[in-house]
Amino acid sequence: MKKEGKQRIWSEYQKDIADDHFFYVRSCIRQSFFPGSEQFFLHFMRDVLGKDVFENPSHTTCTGIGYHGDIVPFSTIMTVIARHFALMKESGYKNIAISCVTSFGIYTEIIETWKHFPEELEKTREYLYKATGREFDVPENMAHTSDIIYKFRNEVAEKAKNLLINKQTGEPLKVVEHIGCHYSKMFPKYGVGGAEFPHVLSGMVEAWGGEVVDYPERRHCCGFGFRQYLVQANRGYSLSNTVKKFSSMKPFKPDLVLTNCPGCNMFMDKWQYTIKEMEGTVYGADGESIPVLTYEELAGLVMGYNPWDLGLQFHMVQSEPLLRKMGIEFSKEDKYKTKDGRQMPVPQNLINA
Amino acid sequence: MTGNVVVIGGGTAGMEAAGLLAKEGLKVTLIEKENEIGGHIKDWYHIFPDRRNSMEVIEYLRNKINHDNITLITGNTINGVEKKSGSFHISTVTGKEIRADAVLIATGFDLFKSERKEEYGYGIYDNVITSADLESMFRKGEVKLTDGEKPGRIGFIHCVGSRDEKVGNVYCSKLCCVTAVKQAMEIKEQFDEAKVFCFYLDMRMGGALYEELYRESQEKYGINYIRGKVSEVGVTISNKLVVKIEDTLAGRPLRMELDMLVLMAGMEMSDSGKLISETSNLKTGENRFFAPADHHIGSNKGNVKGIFYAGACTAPMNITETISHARSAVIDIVDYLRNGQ
Amino acid sequence: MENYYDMLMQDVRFEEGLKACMNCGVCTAICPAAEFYDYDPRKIVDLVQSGENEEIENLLKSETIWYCGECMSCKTRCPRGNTPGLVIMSLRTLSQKLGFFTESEKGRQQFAIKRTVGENIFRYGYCVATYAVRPEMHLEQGPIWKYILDNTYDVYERLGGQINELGAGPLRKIPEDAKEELRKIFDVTGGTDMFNTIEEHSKMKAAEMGLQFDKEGIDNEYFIEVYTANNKNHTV
Amino acid sequence: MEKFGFTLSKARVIDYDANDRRIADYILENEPSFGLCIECGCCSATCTTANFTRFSLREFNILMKRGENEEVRNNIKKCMLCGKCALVCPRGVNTRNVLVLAKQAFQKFNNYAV
Repeated sequence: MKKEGKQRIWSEYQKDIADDHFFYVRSCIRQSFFPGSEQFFLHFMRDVLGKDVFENPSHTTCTGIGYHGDIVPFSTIMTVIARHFALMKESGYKNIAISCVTSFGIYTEIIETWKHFPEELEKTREYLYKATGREFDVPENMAHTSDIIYKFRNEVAEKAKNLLINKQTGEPLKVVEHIGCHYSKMFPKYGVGGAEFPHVLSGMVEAWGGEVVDYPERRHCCGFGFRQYLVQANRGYSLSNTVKKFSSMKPFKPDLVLTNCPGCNMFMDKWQYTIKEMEGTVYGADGESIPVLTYEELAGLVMGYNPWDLGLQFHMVQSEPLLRKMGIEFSKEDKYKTKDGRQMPVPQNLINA
Repeated sequence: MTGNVVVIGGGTAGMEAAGLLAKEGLKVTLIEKENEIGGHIKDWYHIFPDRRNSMEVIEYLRNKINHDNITLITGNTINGVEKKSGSFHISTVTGKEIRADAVLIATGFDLFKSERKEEYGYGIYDNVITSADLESMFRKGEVKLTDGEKPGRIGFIHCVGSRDEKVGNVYCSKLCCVTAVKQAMEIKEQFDEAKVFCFYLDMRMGGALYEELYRESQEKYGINYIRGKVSEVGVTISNKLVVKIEDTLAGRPLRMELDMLVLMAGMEMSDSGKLISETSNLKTGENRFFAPADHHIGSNKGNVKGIFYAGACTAPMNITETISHARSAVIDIVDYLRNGQ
Repeated sequence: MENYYDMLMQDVRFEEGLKACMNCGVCTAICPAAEFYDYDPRKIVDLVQSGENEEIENLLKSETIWYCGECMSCKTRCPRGNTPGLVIMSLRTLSQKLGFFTESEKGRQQFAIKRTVGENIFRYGYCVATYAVRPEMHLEQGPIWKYILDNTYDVYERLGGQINELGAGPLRKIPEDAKEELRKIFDVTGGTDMFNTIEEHSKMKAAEMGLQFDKEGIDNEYFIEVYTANNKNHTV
Repeated sequence: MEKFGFTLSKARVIDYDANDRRIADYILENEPSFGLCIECGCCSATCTTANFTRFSLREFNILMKRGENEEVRNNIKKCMLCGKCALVCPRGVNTRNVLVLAKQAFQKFNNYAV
């Protein structure tokens, strides 16, 4: 494999990412399943880099899961997004930072639609005004929150306490990066590095000392499939696609899976449990499962934050094997303590525990 | 007959036309951007459909331009062509100025740069090569994998950079199908044990003896044909290439591991042609090649009187067609110089 | 008889998604649904572009259009700039508008999505919210999920959650006026109509199937049926 | 196991490397015209079975070449060996004999009468 070939492609998909003053919109799944990730992002941006990131409490879902579950019409989601743009305008922001890949895909799809079908933009303006009396501007800069971490990946590296290196062997950790279909497959030009060899996560991995694994099903969907997971009867689709990915990456013995999209993270974590229960199969080396981390969690670990403040203990696949490889010291006692130090019950039957 | 003609491009079309123009008594300046004349054909090993050595054609062309009326300039590129009171001033990048009564553009084509089909991993994965790379391997007599091993299973992907809006080329390059068939047979000759697959969209076997070659490839060489466009290529831990395709005639997706993958790169308007079209106000078509005045009865003429076209600078063409097109250009040029037509 | 192709053409996504297909199969080759369902996006696009009204009607009533997972991987590759995924989305929208979706087992599931994700949008301001993901409906989430729901406050407090309270933060309570704006947007843009259409046709189907149907919630026979039924004829 | 209310699905993809192509190889060896097919579908168009059931000889032959033997086993009986397909083939493939040989090959390699 020739790395220069990939670098050439990356250089063709340079994305303009704003430097400061972001209007932040949350993700349904990221805030419900990994709130520690969103909070780390805000902490890193505000307290470490001193940037301005504004969250308007009145913003809502983008209705993306409903849209891709086909119960929310296109006009409706366009108007919901337009409302977010209106909130931005009202608070004086021009750069939007989106915490979810599904949302990010929808924002890009809508903005592209407005470019090609200007009558849709006009219709949306009318709808929003009629429904809320609000008016909006299209943002000047749109980034997924991983784009922003990518932009500041070297700042993370400068503050690194733990690199993505196996402390015992000195070898770089092998990282599977999973981008999430809606990040750049629809509009490659809006993704860092394009659709075929996205650089958004691999750039972080390299900056933090790890090595990216390129396995045959690297681009395959995590299996979410919206309605294919939302309805129990369809979950065979979802699980089968995840298994296909994991079987393909298994020979490469990855040390961790790094995800871009909150949904993918949840599935790649939880389905390892499900398939282990159903078939007894595990996909990591030494009979273990592969920890699945968000980019915020990984950045936090690299910078030396307490893994339990990041929320790693609330994944199904526990991250201790990874922490040991990275040589991170962690407290067993602190793992299930409340914020003010009370002992919580200890969950049973987690994986890699 | 007297007059000066500048022929831009020393490939098949330019050489054939220059020879005939010289024979007519015209003074010809033949300009080639590379140091060596011959164009693409000199990089090719065998040409279809009869698989003769391309050197024989080059030899024929060399003899053709061996004429006192021809001045050959190599290693020089044209900036533009300017028409001033009925004659043409051609400037080169080295500052040379040539005057001509008529100009023949024979700038040919560039091969599609296969790395632009990112999903096929050319320039990234070992053993993903182009049809041109394979020809030069044939010529060197060294067809092998990067680790020096013999390929056991080889795939050919048709339509790389052709019939593909994603890379901006909606047209068919016409010659890649037959080239794939020819190369598949040649590779099978070298590796008797090998399994060879062509992944095609349509087998466009429109030239003389092409269909016969296709049949021969099945009958005598056991080449396998699978209809579908390869969607992406990946690589396994043992460095095998994985292709993902729909076997459309079976209506099922298909996965297969290969040792070597050959991308049948299409033809595009050449960069040098593009430059001349921009600096000299010559019209190009939607396919970005030079636009002929009329596709049926004026395929050697363009939008500027006195500037003519020959060969693959107007559309993908094979050698036979290129030579015929060069000859018809000569007839038009002679007619123009004689009658001002 | 209505002309379905013309109706599809009114959906801007259809116009964008289908130009002219050459049946190359580049979409099917990497389609996660084609991998596990009896499904081929190439064939669907080919059928729709034929414009055969009866065939399109059959499709609108079929299981087939519900197999796609909307990953949109097909868009990246199509050499003709089509997006089979968008064609599917417009077919699904039309199938629901016409009430055809209840003709198929997979289509009937729209009711389950409306009653879960759809209701969450108005109740919580989000499609998915911690409290709405019931462990007994999501056994695959494993023991950690039940644990998180049993200890919601402590878990989210440690991670900086703003659980069920007003003000910025994860899992915050969305202000009533914001939710009211969402409702109005749904009213104005056809979202409410879509929800009502799904409800009406599902109610009729429930009666036809002899299953108990409640005006709201998920603890009724029809919901359980559409959420869990799998006749196993969807794969090969 | 239905513990979670759903099961893993079988992949529909043709896994070329996992398939057993001895049947196809046997046919090709004994009826070389099998390799000349250009997938034009004339055989399917004239096929009596195809006119009454969901059976495509063209598709069937491709699946046989790919080693999708289960598919072949499940459908081979649909052919009545009338031989009309061989009459219309523009490449002169003896399609009837292909089917006869397929039946032999099944017996030979899989010890299974079809």
